[in-house]
Amino acid sequence: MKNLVIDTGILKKMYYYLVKIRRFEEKIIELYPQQEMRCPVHLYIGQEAIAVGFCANLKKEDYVFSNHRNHGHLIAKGVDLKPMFAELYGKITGCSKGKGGSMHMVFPERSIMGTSSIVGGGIPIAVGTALASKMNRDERVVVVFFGDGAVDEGVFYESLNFASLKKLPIVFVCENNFYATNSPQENRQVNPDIYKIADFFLMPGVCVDGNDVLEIYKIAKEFIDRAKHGSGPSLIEARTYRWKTHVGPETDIEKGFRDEKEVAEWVNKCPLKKFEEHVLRNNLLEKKDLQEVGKKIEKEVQEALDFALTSRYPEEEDLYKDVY
Amino acid sequence: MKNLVIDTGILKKMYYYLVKIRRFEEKIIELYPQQEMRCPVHLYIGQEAIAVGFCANLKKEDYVFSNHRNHGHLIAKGVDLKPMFAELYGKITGCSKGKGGSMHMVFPERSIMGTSSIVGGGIPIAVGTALASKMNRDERVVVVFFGDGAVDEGVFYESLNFASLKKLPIVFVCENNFYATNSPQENRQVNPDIYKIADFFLMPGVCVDGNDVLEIYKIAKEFIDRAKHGSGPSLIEARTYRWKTHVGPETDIEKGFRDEKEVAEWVNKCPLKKFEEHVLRNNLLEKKDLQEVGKKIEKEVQEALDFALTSRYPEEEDLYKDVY
Amino acid sequence: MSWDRVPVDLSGIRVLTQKDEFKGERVISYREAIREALSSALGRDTRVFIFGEGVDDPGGVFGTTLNLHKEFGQERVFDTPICENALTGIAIGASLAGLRPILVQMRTDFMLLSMDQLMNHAAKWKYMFGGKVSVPMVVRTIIGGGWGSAAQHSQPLQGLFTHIPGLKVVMPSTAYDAKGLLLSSIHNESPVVFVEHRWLYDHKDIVPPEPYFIPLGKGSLRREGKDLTLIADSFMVILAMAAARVLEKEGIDIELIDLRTIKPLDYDLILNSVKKTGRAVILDFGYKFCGISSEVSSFLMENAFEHLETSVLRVALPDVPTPASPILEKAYYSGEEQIITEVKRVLK
Amino acid sequence: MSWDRVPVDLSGIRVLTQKDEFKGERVISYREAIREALSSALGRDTRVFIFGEGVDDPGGVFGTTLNLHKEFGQERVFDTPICENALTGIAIGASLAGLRPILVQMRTDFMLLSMDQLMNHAAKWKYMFGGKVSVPMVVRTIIGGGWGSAAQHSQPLQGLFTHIPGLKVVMPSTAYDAKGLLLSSIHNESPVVFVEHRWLYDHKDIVPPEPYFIPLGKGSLRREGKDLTLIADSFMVILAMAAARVLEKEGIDIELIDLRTIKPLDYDLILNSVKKTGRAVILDFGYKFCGISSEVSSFLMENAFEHLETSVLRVALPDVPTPASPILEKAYYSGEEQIITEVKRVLK
Ligand SMILES: Cc1ncc(C[n+]2csc(CCOP(=O)(O)OP(=O)(O)O)c2C)c(N)n1
Ligand SMILES: Cc1ncc(C[n+]2csc(CCOP(=O)(O)OP(=O)(O)O)c2C)c(N)n1
Ligand SMILES: [Mg+2]
Ligand SMILES: [Mg+2]
Repeated sequence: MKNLVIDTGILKKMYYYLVKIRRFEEKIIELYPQQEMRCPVHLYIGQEAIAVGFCANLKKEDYVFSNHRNHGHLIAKGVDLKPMFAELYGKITGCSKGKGGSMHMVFPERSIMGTSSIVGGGIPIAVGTALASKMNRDERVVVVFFGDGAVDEGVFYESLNFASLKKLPIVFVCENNFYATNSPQENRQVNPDIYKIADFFLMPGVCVDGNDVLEIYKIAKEFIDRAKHGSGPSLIEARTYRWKTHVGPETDIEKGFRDEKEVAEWVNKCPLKKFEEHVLRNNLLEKKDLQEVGKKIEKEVQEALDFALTSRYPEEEDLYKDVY
Repeated sequence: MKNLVIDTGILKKMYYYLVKIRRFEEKIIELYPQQEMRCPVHLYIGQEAIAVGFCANLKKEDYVFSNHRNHGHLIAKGVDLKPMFAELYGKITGCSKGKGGSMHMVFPERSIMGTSSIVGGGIPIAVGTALASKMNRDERVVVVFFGDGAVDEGVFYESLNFASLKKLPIVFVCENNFYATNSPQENRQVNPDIYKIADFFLMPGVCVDGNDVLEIYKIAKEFIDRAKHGSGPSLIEARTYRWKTHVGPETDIEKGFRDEKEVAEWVNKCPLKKFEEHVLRNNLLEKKDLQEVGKKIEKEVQEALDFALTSRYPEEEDLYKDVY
Repeated sequence: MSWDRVPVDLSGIRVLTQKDEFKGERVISYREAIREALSSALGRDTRVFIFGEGVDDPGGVFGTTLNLHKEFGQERVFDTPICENALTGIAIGASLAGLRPILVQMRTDFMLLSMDQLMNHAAKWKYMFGGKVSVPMVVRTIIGGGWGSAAQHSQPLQGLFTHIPGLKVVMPSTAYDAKGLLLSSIHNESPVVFVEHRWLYDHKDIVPPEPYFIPLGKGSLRREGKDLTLIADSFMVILAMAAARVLEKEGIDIELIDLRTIKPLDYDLILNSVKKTGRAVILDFGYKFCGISSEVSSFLMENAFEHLETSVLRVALPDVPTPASPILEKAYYSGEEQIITEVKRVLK
Repeated sequence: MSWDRVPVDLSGIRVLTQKDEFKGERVISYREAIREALSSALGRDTRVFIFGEGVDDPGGVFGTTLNLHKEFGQERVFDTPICENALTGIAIGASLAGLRPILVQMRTDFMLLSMDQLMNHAAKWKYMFGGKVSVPMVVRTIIGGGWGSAAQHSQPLQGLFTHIPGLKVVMPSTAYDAKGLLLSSIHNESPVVFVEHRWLYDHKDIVPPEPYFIPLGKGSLRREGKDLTLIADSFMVILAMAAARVLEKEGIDIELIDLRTIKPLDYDLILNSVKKTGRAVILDFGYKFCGISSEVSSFLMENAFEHLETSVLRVALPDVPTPASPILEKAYYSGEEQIITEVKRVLK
């Protein structure tokens, strides 16, 4: 696996998504102070490699589940920016018709069946889709992303047990960014090595550099294939770092919540930079390729934003629709 | 530890409790068909060694928590049979004044602070008392007994994590009798070795023959001492077998719920028989000692029963008391 | 069909009042009716599956799932770990992927472990995503204590379920309804909590062998009368019918509404009846405080005040946990006498 | 003391109506009042401790626990894993061992994960054991959404808590009450769910620096009037007071009851007021269906029917999950206009 050669098309695609997530969220940071995106936003900046590395191995039919910090997973899974921006603005054209906001996005066309903002909440739901895949024998793999915080919750263990007991086609991806809101992992978990829990549930568990998209791509490939071929679930702990504050566009430095040095060290391990340096150094892609991607995305972001801004709001009577 | 010599006083005491539990429940089996104990009873027969081996290491002040199958734990912790029988008969002299029935018994004088019939429900509560012990620096150790069924529940993992994170003085004792009601362990758990979960939560975990009271006594001593000395929690899986049906005085054989051979094999490993054979063979106790215990208990059981039968019922207006 | 009217009778094993009308019809129990609905759904629709602790065991959840695993395979009827919250989430996920899960929770008390997935997730999933996805799933659960089941094994929690927008809550009182409402629940696009009552399992009723559907959200007029409306759910319907018989002898003519579905409520049926009788007593087999009886009463307060002759009263479980002792347990559960007392209070 | 009467004012930052009476008194915010109660309890009683996700973080739970860990030590004010069910059980255990735990749940929605320990255990523990043990613990929790918090981060679930026998539920609307009720909750022998409202944190009021105790189960008459009684809890009290001012100008004289504790309810206060005015509108910041407004309405139905001139109406949250979009969110929450409309409907 280590020596797997990733073809140029995939490299380009992954770079495209890395930058797309970054630019989308940078736009949020730029515009959020205007107070027109009136919902809490949990930014994924700094963690992009994980979503991208995994989703690059998935088909449209494969399910992805996520949590409150969901933008990256949706974009990497191929969701268009238009309904995402529109959702942030509370517009009727939003992917959830304005009812969900940032934390609750859906896009069935890409097998995103909805994201929960309850810590750990999406995990058993993801297992349920994996159960359906198995019952339907349709080879749709499930990837569920969650934070280190979700490992505090009992439902995480219940879900691992059930998935392994039934050998379901699911990959559990814990994005360990060492914090849940402002609580450091050591305030919450006696064992810092989350991936080790996989042992008990008799599934493979590995730890990976969450900022190295190529490494992630390879590991993801291995375990997604494994799931697809009926060998059951696995757990990947991807260690990474959130650059911004838990919620909102600021950083924790201005707020004095986190150590400046700690943040700086991780910013230096930027997953985009890491990728760019690697592909250029090894002549896998050219500078021009990268620049093109940047331009393309800039246009997409602007168009999506325009779409959102010119869309209309829901009507008051929509309040009562969609309950049942 | 293996070579620990258990003194005669303790051996006698343990035998006393082994027989006391057995006789108490045999009396229930005898009288239950009269339909005057009007509450569900979950009999502990076959599992006595576990309660006895652990509680023989505890002081009055040490807390014990239990579950729906609680008779053995209470008796081993020194609770008098009178309030227990009275509780089964729904009398006002019952340990819970008739409000709890078999599954919900309390005896603060022996640090039994109440038992829950929700699977796994008592575990975090036990952890809470252990937290108080630590905060109060009062060396009160906690032992919490639960079934293999509780390992299915997320709250079990939450509790292990918290106890280990805070290094609390608690011993988790899983009585693995291989069934939860009629569900065999393999229908519910991917890993049959429950004790192995301790690894992940960075605490010692061991498996012990749940029918060997001497073995249990020694292991219990080790881990209770450990807890008392501030070294934190541990998990003991004691493998045993329930002779009777999940609830009620019958067996699963007449009902056709379990394999007759399986039951017979385990009945043959009777914890009382095992103890008797051992102490007689090794001249640790004499036949006469054992017989005396038997007689004493017979008398106690009869007195307790008389007490219960002659006690009065609660008054109707008691229904509204004790809510707040 | 006239089951809609008066299929309830309490004389010994339940015999129908309008005997002649149903001559030659098949009579089965509430438990059998549920099993038949499940069997029919499994047989007709490959998307349906049933899971939960003990569904394949020799008891078969009071007989309601007995041997279904043999008939339809272990893959579609299976035992599970005891992890209520995950199981409920798994039902949601499976339904999002196009299946029709039926989760069985042997005692409603255990559902308190799954409130997060039920209330934060199942109830909100469709709304939160603007209707783009939905969660067609059924949680079958069983209320009704007795025999010292006590505080943690006797709770009727339907009041909680109805409080949360997005859930439908069904409470059948007869075998006929149990089958027809369960089939409708399974074929519904919303999450449904289907609340059965232990004390009804042996009750018998005419139940057609073929599948049929009783609409959710529609109550049933069980008895026509002019003096007072009893509005009841689940086992309380049985008590209400018994009380009505006794009262009839005293010249009091009771109208009886069986709510059938407690969320959404059949407001029209309630309103029309109370407009006619001007008097009502509400009977819920659930806690009184912030319960179904409160909701129906406050609905009448808001919408029928000018038609009411006097106060609407409530009969429900007292605001205390369930005790174990037989003496206390007896005092805890209302019988038909209490209904009769309240009816007379209203009529005085 | 006259805080009992009219400490609520909405003109800009809350200034008290009876200004002169309180000259020289100290005015602090609801958030500070809560912090002060906690600090006072920690200082006076070594059995008290506070725990929950984020209680020691730089935000300090909207400032209510700010730096308490520095003042009283990390052992008595500590951050926890995110495992609501276990934490609630741990609170029960600690209280059984003689401590006085205060568990903080930042959003009430998250409590749905802990319903088992709260409802199956804390609520029933004393009763189940015939009063031999009790569970003095407080769960502080925060309602009130806004800014697109949406369906899973905005739920007021007090209706659920009150449904279950054995829990007390407190909902302070002023800084003065927040302190006095929190201290009483901590020094109470029962499990108390203490429901704070985010939108009140900046509201100010006169708050004596010394500890004081407001009895649980007692409401407060915030305003005397003769035409109609508004019965409100939490933030609805603020809206009610604003509505009363507007209505006053139109010659409508409102009496306002602040429930303060919603379980147990202060039945006498409610009854006496409604007997006097003959009209009532109930305002609850919670779901309508089987909610507090239903309970109070059905109580009036049962006990005040003959004193009522007309229907009692309810203003509460609509029976739908909370939407995110600002347009829908605005439509979702009632303002004083809606209260005024309902009052006028009653008076018509
Ligand atoms: C059950 C529950 N408890 C608490 C919260 C509040 N909360 C929102 S996000 C969060 C931290 C989650 O941390 P983690 O899972 O590590 O994800 P991250 O934010 O670091 O990506 C918390 C505690 C919640 N949403 N759900
Ligand atoms: C939360 C919950 N779910 C289901 C039940 C029903 N129930 C009662 S005892 C039991 C089995 C428990 O098995 P185990 O923990 O192994 O204990 P054992 O009866 O074998 O001693 C079950 C499922 C319950 N009491 N609580
Ligand atoms: Mg994190
Ligand atoms: Mg077992």
